[in-house]
Amino acid sequence: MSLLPLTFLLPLAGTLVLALSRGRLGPRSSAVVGVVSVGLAALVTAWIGWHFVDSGVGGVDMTLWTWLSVGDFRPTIGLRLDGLSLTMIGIITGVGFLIHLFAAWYMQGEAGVTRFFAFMNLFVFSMLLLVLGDNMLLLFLGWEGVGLCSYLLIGYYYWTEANGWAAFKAFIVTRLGDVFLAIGLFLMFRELGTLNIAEILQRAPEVWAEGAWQAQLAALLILGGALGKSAQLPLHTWLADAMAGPTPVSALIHAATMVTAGVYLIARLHGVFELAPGVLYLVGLIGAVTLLLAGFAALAQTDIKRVLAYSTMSQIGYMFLALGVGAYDAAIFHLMMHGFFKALLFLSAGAVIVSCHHEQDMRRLGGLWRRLPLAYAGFVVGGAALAALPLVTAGFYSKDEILWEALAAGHGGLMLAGLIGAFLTSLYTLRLIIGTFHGEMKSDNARHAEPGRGLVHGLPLVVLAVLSTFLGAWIHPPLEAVLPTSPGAGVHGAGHTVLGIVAAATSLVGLGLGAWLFLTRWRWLSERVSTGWAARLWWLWHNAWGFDIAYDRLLVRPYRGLVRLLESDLIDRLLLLAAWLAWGLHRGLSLTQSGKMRYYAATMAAGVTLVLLVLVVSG
Amino acid sequence: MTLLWLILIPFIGGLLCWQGERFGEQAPRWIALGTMLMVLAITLGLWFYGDYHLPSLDPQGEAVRWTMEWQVAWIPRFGISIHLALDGLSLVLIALTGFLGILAVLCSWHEIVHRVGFFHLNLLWILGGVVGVFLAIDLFLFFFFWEMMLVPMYFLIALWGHSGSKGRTRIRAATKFFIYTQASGLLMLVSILGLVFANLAHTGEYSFDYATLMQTPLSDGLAMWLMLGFFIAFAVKLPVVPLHGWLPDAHAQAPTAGSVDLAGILLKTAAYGMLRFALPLFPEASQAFAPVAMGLGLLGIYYGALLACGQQDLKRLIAYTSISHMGFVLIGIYAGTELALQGVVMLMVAHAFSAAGLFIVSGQLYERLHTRDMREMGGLWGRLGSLPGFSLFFVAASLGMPGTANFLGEMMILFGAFPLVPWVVVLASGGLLLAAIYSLLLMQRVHFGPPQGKEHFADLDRREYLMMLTLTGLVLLFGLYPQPLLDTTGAAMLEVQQLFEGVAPLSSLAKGNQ
Amino acid sequence: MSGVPMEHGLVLASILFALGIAGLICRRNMVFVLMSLEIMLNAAALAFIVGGTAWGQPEGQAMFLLVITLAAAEASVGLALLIQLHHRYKTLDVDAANRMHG
Amino acid sequence: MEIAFYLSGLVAVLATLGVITNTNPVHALLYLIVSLIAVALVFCALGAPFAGALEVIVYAGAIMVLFVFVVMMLNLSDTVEAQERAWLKPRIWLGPSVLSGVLLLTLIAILWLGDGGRVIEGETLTAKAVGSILFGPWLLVVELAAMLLLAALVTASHVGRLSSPAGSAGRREPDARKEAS
Repeated sequence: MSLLPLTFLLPLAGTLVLALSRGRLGPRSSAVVGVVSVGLAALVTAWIGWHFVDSGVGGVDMTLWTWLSVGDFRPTIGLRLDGLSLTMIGIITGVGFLIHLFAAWYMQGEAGVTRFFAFMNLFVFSMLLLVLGDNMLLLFLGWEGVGLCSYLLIGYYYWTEANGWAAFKAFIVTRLGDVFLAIGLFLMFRELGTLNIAEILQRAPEVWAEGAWQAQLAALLILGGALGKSAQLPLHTWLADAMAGPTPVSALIHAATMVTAGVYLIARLHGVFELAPGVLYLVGLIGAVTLLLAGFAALAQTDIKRVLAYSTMSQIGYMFLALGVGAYDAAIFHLMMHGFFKALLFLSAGAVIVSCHHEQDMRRLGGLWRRLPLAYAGFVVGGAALAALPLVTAGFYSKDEILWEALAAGHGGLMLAGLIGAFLTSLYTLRLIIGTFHGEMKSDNARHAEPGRGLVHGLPLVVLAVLSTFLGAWIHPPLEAVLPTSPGAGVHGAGHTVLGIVAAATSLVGLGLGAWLFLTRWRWLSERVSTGWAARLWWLWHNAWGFDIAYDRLLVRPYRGLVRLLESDLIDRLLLLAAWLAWGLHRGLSLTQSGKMRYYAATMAAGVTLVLLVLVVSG
Repeated sequence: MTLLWLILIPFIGGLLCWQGERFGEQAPRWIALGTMLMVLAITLGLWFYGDYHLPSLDPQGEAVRWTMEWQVAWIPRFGISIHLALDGLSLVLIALTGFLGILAVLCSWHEIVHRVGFFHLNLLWILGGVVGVFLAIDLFLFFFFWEMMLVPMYFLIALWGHSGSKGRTRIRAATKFFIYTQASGLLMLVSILGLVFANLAHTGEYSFDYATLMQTPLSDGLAMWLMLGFFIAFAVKLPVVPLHGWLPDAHAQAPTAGSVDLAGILLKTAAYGMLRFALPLFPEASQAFAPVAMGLGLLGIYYGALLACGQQDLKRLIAYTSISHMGFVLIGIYAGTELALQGVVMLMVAHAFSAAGLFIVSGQLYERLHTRDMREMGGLWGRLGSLPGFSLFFVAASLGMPGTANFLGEMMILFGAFPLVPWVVVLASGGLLLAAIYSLLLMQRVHFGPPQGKEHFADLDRREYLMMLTLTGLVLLFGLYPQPLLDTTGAAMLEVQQLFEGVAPLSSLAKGNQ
Repeated sequence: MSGVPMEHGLVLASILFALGIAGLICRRNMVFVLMSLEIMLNAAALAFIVGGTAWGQPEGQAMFLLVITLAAAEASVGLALLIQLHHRYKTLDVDAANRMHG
Repeated sequence: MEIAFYLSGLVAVLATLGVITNTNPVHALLYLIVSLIAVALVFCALGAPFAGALEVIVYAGAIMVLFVFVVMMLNLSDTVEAQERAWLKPRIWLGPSVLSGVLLLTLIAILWLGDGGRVIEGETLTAKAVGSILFGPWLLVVELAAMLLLAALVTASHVGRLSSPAGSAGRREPDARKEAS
């Protein structure tokens, strides 16, 4: 266990080596440093996981040093390893390593490979701290750290201004959530007197009654943080723009790990949410609404990465839904499966994008399945998992569990939303695959696609593809000791079977309908959506229900107006009035110093007269 | 005696620099560097050997407040003496002065080419004055040093500054700076005299001594007026929003070394003054004034942040961020809990590093691009070697990225103030978001976007790289292991807190020690 | 009749003084300005004499001596200035030498 | 004697009026001499013949001759007279007249309000009496007067030099002013 700090120190070391190299490392050696550091971290994690599961203890605490100590305020730099954090670090280092490996292929020939891997390693470091931290402040450190890395990596292609703004937007929107989280921390520290997570979970029920307003407020504020990070309504707008970054970044940060941090946070602080049932239900509701809205939005995208981005939002919506019904382990399980298959999808998309000379618009791809068989296979396997193809894919098991838990917890409405979402998922998945790989090749970039070669390119795709099938679903995260048992656990009635069949049917119907529509009616569809009310609906979906436009009108523009209004420092201007007054007096008085002797004499005479007059009148 | 030397060394060094110019251009630089190294070394020695933990008790049962003290009569008929004293707070700030002094000398190594000797004379005299401010506990002496800093700063801006855009000449900026601070200093003088006369009326003796004046009984109204005199003087220097007008101009027009000193140290003298004088001398009045002060702090946070977003001049942007950060400091000071006060110290140190870092970055950008206008920048990420990395780091520090000392400072202030004034803290937290906006706007405008040229600029040379690396290291060090710093200032802050809460300080300290 | 009331003498002095001051103010020609000054000094001297004789004291005349000295000095310096003015600016306008911009 | 006072007083006032209203410098000077002599008569009438004599000798004699010399030296022509006439418009002299009128009224009012009643008998204060106090208690005044005269002598001789080194610079001044205006 004492090797635990190595998991995050190795990526940190990688970052430092890359950052301090000052350009002396070539692209190849940079990639080697970046990949190897995360690879070693993955090995260490595997070793730790083996021992942890083997030892059977519930959790290990490890305090490195006291961060600071003032009065009662003593957060530590301390780690906690338990089933939940082990699952998370497994995903982070494991999937992270595969993505790093793939990135070594993807980033060939790009400018600034050193920078890329430095940020990626820094991200892995921060993410590991986020999940390993035993107190909220350390968690917050990782939380902000991943946000910063996300910012930097989205803006990796800095020379396009829009990418910079996309990164900016991502950081600011998540930061808004973080502010709520920070206020939540203040509240919890005031009420509970500690920031240690274990102590919070222990003291919260002692201090707060169920439904106490402090508990509700704390949960709500934490939820605010989680919404921002996990791109849920209403703080979801940044994720689609975040696709401006290199594709491995989207795979690692905006699909597999960082965006699921919100899910992790809520699962971690489940004790607080248990005390605030209203907020917990709100979590589920937000998840359900997000998964539906994002599902519709995904239907109308043309950029393959944007489709995947909305699908990520939608899938995280499932996780929130699971959290909301109290099925924390189902949420984490889906988080893991989603990590596998979404990473696979993104990496396959990356393979397509690089092969097609950075073309990522579906309208200019098509017919690639022959040229890019590996990417096609990745898409098919990942897509099947995403659409929850029954029995053979990992996604089926995790999604099925979520739906069953929702039903078991008595939230039929949420379950229904999940079912509709599953249908939508099947539709947009097929649209994505068919639009990209079938039909005719619609541009030169597609016609001259060059398939990727080599182990570095192939291995991550293959491994992730394997993990996305039912083989992945065999991995059983050791969450029992950490998370409360979910409502549907242990109940295997007929209802479960029926629901499973219904879910499978939904998915199959969706796939069938999709196959029919997109294989045979593609042209009809695209004509249909370019006129009339369908066009308007399409526009709405394409712009993800207009949230961006609304925020721009309601928040960004007034802010800019305010800034422009104050630009010249109005308050300072006000104080300058004193200076102007002095200046005016100066002008006035200097007029009297005219150098004209007669005026001086006249003024003197007048003054004397005045004095004498006063004497006369008063005397 | 050591304390006296701490003050004298910069002054003497300054004179040597001035005369040393005869021996070539490099001589003043090396002399100045040596001088500041000496100050820093002495301070670190004091830190290492001194005991700053808790005021120890002497046999009479009276608390010894200071770790070191030195006193000699100056003008005995008015009870004025040269009374210097050192405790944890002043020690930390003097160490900071020494360190930033070294940075200031280093970062003007190539920037200043004419009248090098006189430049370093001014620079060192500012630093000497600042050290004096941090050490003096005779109010007259404090005022003396307080005014003393201004004159060399005026020359620094007026003679070596950059003339900005339309109507923003360096002379104007220098004059504005001087008038603002001078006028507010006079208010403080009036307050000091008022306090002295109140004490005279009570005891029949003139005294400018800190400990004596603290015992002066004051009526509520008088205490409020005197406190306001002190507060306004410090508020101008901090700066608090309606009185901040000098800062953007002075920062933007000053040479890099001047900006580093201004942001790094001179602003801290104000916070120090509040902690050392305004609060302990008038605890009740300060307590009553706290809501207003916190309101001003909030105003500062938002106003500074909003204005920072609207600037085109890189250094003006950074200057406005300072205003925003100092809003947090003000809230922390007037929240008055131990955690918040320690957070204030932390944020002061952190802001000194991060603002200095940002100003040095902008100075280095200016050396390469010869402009500070962000409209002429953009896309610099790939053209400047490792400079963008460092600017990224300091931008992150300035937006309060966890792991940097700034984060701890802000968080400690907010955590400390939340139990007392939750709404203020909630509103102040909004400042965290705005901090992100202006910080990233800086990144966006300077380093992102399409490059405006192909050629690569010179990478950082060894001197610059070392400076930046040291600053980075310190920000991270205090962000991850701030305990030595907090232990040093702990006793001083505890005392302020107890005074502020209206508890008789000596008895409670005695109790705390048993 | 037995003598002049002192006030009458002083009124005469006042009238002369007022005339002098009026001339001083309204004339621009430096010759006239100087003459007006002489008138004013003379008026003041007259007041001294009136006072002295009214009280039967010779001090008035002693002061008159001082005043007349002053007048002589003033006239000599003033005329020298006048010559310089005329020499440099070819005019006797006292405002010609004004370099203030008020 | 009273008649002498009032008559010569009237003459003095009228002559002075002539001085300040005249446009010809030479005529004005002559008026001024008349005024001074009238004042000298007043002195005599009041019983200060020594002062009257001094007035005639020093003032009307020496100082006025100085003026006459200067005016003649400058050779002020008719253009000066025309210019004077142009400068003497009602707009210009009205204000000063009102001002000095008010001043005069005020002075008279003060005189009226004071405790009057003292009458000048016309008893002669001889030069001997004046001389004895001048070289008695008022010796300092004499010394001061002497020094003043010396200083005036030096100043006048210095200022009056025409070949001043700044002469050339001075000549450019009017042009510069013109350009500036």
